[in-house]
Amino acid sequence: MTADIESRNLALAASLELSDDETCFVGIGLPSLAAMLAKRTHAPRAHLIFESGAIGADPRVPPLSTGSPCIAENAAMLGDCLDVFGELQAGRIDLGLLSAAQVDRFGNLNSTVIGDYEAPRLRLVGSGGAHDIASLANRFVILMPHEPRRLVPKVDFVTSPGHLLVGDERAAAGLRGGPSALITGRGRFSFRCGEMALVEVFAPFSVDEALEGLTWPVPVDEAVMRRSGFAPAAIDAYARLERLPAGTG
Amino acid sequence: MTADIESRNLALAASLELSDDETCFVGIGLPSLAAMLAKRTHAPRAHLIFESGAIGADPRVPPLSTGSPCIAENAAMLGDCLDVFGELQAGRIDLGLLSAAQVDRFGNLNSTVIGDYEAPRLRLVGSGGAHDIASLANRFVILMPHEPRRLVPKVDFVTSPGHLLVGDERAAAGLRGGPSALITGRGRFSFRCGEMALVEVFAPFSVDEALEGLTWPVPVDEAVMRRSGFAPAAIDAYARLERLPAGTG
Amino acid sequence: MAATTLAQAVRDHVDDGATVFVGGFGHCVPFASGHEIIRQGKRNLTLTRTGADILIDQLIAGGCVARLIVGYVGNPGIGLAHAFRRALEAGSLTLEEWTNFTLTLRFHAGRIGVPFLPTRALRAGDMPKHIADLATLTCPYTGALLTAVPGLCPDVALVHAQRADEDGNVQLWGIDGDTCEGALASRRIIATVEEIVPAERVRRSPELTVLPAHRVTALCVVPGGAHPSYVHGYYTRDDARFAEYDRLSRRPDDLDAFLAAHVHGVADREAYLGKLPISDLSWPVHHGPGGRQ
Amino acid sequence: MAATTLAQAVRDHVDDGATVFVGGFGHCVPFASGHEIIRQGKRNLTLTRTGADILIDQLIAGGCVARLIVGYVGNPGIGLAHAFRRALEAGSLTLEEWTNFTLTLRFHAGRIGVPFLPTRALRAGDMPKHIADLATLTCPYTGALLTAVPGLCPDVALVHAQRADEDGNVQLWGIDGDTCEGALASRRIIATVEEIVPAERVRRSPELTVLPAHRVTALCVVPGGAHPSYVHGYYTRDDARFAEYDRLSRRPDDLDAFLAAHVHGVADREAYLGKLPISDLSWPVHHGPGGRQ
Repeated sequence: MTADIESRNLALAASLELSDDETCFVGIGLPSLAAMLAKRTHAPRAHLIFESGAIGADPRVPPLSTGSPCIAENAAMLGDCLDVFGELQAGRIDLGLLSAAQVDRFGNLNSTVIGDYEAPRLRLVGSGGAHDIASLANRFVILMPHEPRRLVPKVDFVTSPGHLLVGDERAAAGLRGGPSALITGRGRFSFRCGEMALVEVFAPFSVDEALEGLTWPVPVDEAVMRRSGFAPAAIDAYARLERLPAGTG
Repeated sequence: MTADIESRNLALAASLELSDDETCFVGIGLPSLAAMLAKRTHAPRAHLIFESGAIGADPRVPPLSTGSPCIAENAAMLGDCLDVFGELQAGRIDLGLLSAAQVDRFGNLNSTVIGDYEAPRLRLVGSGGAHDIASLANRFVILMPHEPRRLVPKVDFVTSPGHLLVGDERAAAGLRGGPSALITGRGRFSFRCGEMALVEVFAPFSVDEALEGLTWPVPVDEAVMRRSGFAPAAIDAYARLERLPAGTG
Repeated sequence: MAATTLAQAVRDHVDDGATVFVGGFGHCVPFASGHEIIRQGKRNLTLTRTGADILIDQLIAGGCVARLIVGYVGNPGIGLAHAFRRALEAGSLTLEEWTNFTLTLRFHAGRIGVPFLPTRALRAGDMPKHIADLATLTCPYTGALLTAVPGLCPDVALVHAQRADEDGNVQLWGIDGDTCEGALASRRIIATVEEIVPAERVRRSPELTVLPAHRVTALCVVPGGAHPSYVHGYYTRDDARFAEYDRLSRRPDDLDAFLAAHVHGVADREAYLGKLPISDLSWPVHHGPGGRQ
Repeated sequence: MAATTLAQAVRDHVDDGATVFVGGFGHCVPFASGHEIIRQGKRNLTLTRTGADILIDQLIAGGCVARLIVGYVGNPGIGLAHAFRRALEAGSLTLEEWTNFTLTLRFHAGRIGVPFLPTRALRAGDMPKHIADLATLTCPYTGALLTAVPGLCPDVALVHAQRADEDGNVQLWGIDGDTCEGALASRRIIATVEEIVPAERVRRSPELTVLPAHRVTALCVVPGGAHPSYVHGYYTRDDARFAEYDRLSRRPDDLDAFLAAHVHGVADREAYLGKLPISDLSWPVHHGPGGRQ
């Protein structure tokens, strides 16, 4: 039950990060769900872009892969990887939505390896397009369930650069944007001087619950907002989407 | 009458430069006519490629532009400039067919300017794709009517590099191929140490006629060949093509 | 994105002094947009495209152009571009001259967001000498000496295409040339189309979409907007007009008379088409379905 | 070019030790070609593509692979690639790891014939540190610091597509991903297709052609050749097989049994399809025309 509420909070809160008419580079899983929710509620004219080359996508069901039939069938344009990553590199993607196995306090993402790169404890899938989105989107938002072992002071491997370390390391590397928010099922974090800080909690969770299990002192905004809920239409849209089986539909 | 014979000789002889199954980057005018003749005679499986992005083209009538309807309508593939120039740069074009306003003894082509570049006596159309084809095709063949004022010791402007000057200047610039032959309505010239030399004359023309009006001592092959004519089927194909109005058809 | 009139789009998005990419590689040349620019008296434009044909010549004759960045200027298959030639010989036009490939690469760099791209072209002959500050570099992996061409992002692109949906997803098929590369390198795009079709139709054939809605700044329905060039599947090339232009553009007076009659003397494309001889009105002629079936 | 059997094409064009580009970005994954490679016991291959899914995992389990050049290896939307993970944890597989964009650029460089391309990616984080000899360079025009990615030209590409004509012009629509870029960068291409259609039909829709005949080394008609992935317009994705693979590939014994039954235990794709449960034989289902009409 708590897990259900957290999943819903996460999807609905993340969907609000995408504004209407924006271009959004979307990953699979939580990012797809959030982007599809946004299209179905407050951002019907958002342009969803998948790394497989689909532009103006509007999948009927949550896709299992960026190359899935549901992404192709309703897209406004089918280009290729170079087309969409080219848009990204040219600075024409407003928002990237990303998830990962691990995120750290600076918004760096790890989807490569748990343990040492050369002697992995658990080898993961690797970057895919995540490194590129994190480096080149005008901003990106991190979607992460509230699982403390995945929210760490320092990731084992920086696959996708967040704010790197506090300071201007990101700008020095010529990178744009960086993470603008991290959303969990319990709250929203923004980044101040590159470090995540709690700025909003989602009912029924308290500030303490939003930080539960995190192993470093996470700053909390003085005026932390308390969101009592989400728009009924958005909740309905979530319920409809959530009932659908992910996949080809 | 002599002009008609020269035109026919030029088209038929140039068509023989293209072998079956080869890839050929084709310019407008004489090059198109020669390539279309080759497809209709000894090289039906040659792959004609135009800079507009048409691949495996098989125009019904001589095109006025590389973007003409007759080039699009019967093509096997319509890509874009980058696709076809990419093939060229990657070394996958066997033969380029080129014409120009002026050619010199080293096979350098001028389609830019008569007179000085900064103070033109006559400003011409410019390179288009000619420079690229001359630089990057595995070999190219020059088609040029026997007009002595256009066959000169040194062109006013090297738009499209031939053998540049005698020596290895071309290889030093990292260029492939270079001109393998120059065809006029009277004869065929090959290049020895980068300099054109007469190797074949076409009936009814003599060696002297093939060199008539040229203002430098053009080497003549000891065993210069004398072509008495062309295959009757090729002559028929030329007659059929030549009757068609160039254009959209 | 709401469709607008071409007059409004040109007023809003083509500023004096702008760098304008002119789409159309023989096919889908945006004559209606170009004529609207002449009519509105835009000045000091830099025009760019690889192979420039008589629309560019008309814009020069119309007094709109200060500078060209091109690979070719002519009347394809017919001869020279006379207004271009005169302007250049008179010194009233600045020319920055590339090859069709290397200029395509400049657009490609702009489109994919890098400040330069390497190439094996422009390594020899007289062309590299006449491009100011052309850089060479050494491949860090192979040691090969290459030419670096700088990215080019025009301020605005003019594109004509078959159709779009109301959201602004533009579909073009047939010859592309450098049209999409140049348009997608540009900051804004003015797209004119033969017709608007329902979004479902676009989404049934997404492989024909070449300009996605988020890149299209203004969408205008202008049937016949590419005449005397052609629109694959809609109407064919009016070759006779290109031949006629070769004759009339040889004398500045005749060319001025042509512009007075067919550009300044008409309010818009509909009026332009109304003045053509009946024999030229061979459109619309749909060439049949093609496609995947 | 004469069509051949897939067995013959793999025998002739996939050498032990070769670098093999595996096409199919979720869509049109060349499972039939990959299984034929396993069946023929090819060894020491380097496999490359951006997002690698369970076909790559099966080739690793089949003992064919010494090295990967990839951007991602997993079972999309489901989880990890278990044979890959085990091989890597055991140190029996060499991994050269890029991002999906930068690996696409490596293919792009190969396709357009330059030894490197510049990019703004791979500038920060831990990935650049683990790519041996990755070069950086300074833009000669802007002074921007960029990463240079080296061109990659695989020895042979495996591509599955909807259709081709007998000349070998291959048409593919739907999701492309890096398929065409990787194939066109490769020295040879083995294309499997659902069907051969007359040349006139290809030439009526030339904008659907992605591999021109002069680039296709071997053409094989293999209906169902992409199962359990899908072919847009022909049959849909068999999601259940991907979920099942996640379970069976967790234990090496189960995975060996799967390969014994569905790869080594069948002569060809027809036999493979014959062993599937009836419910999976939802192909061919043509999705209707689409196209320009």
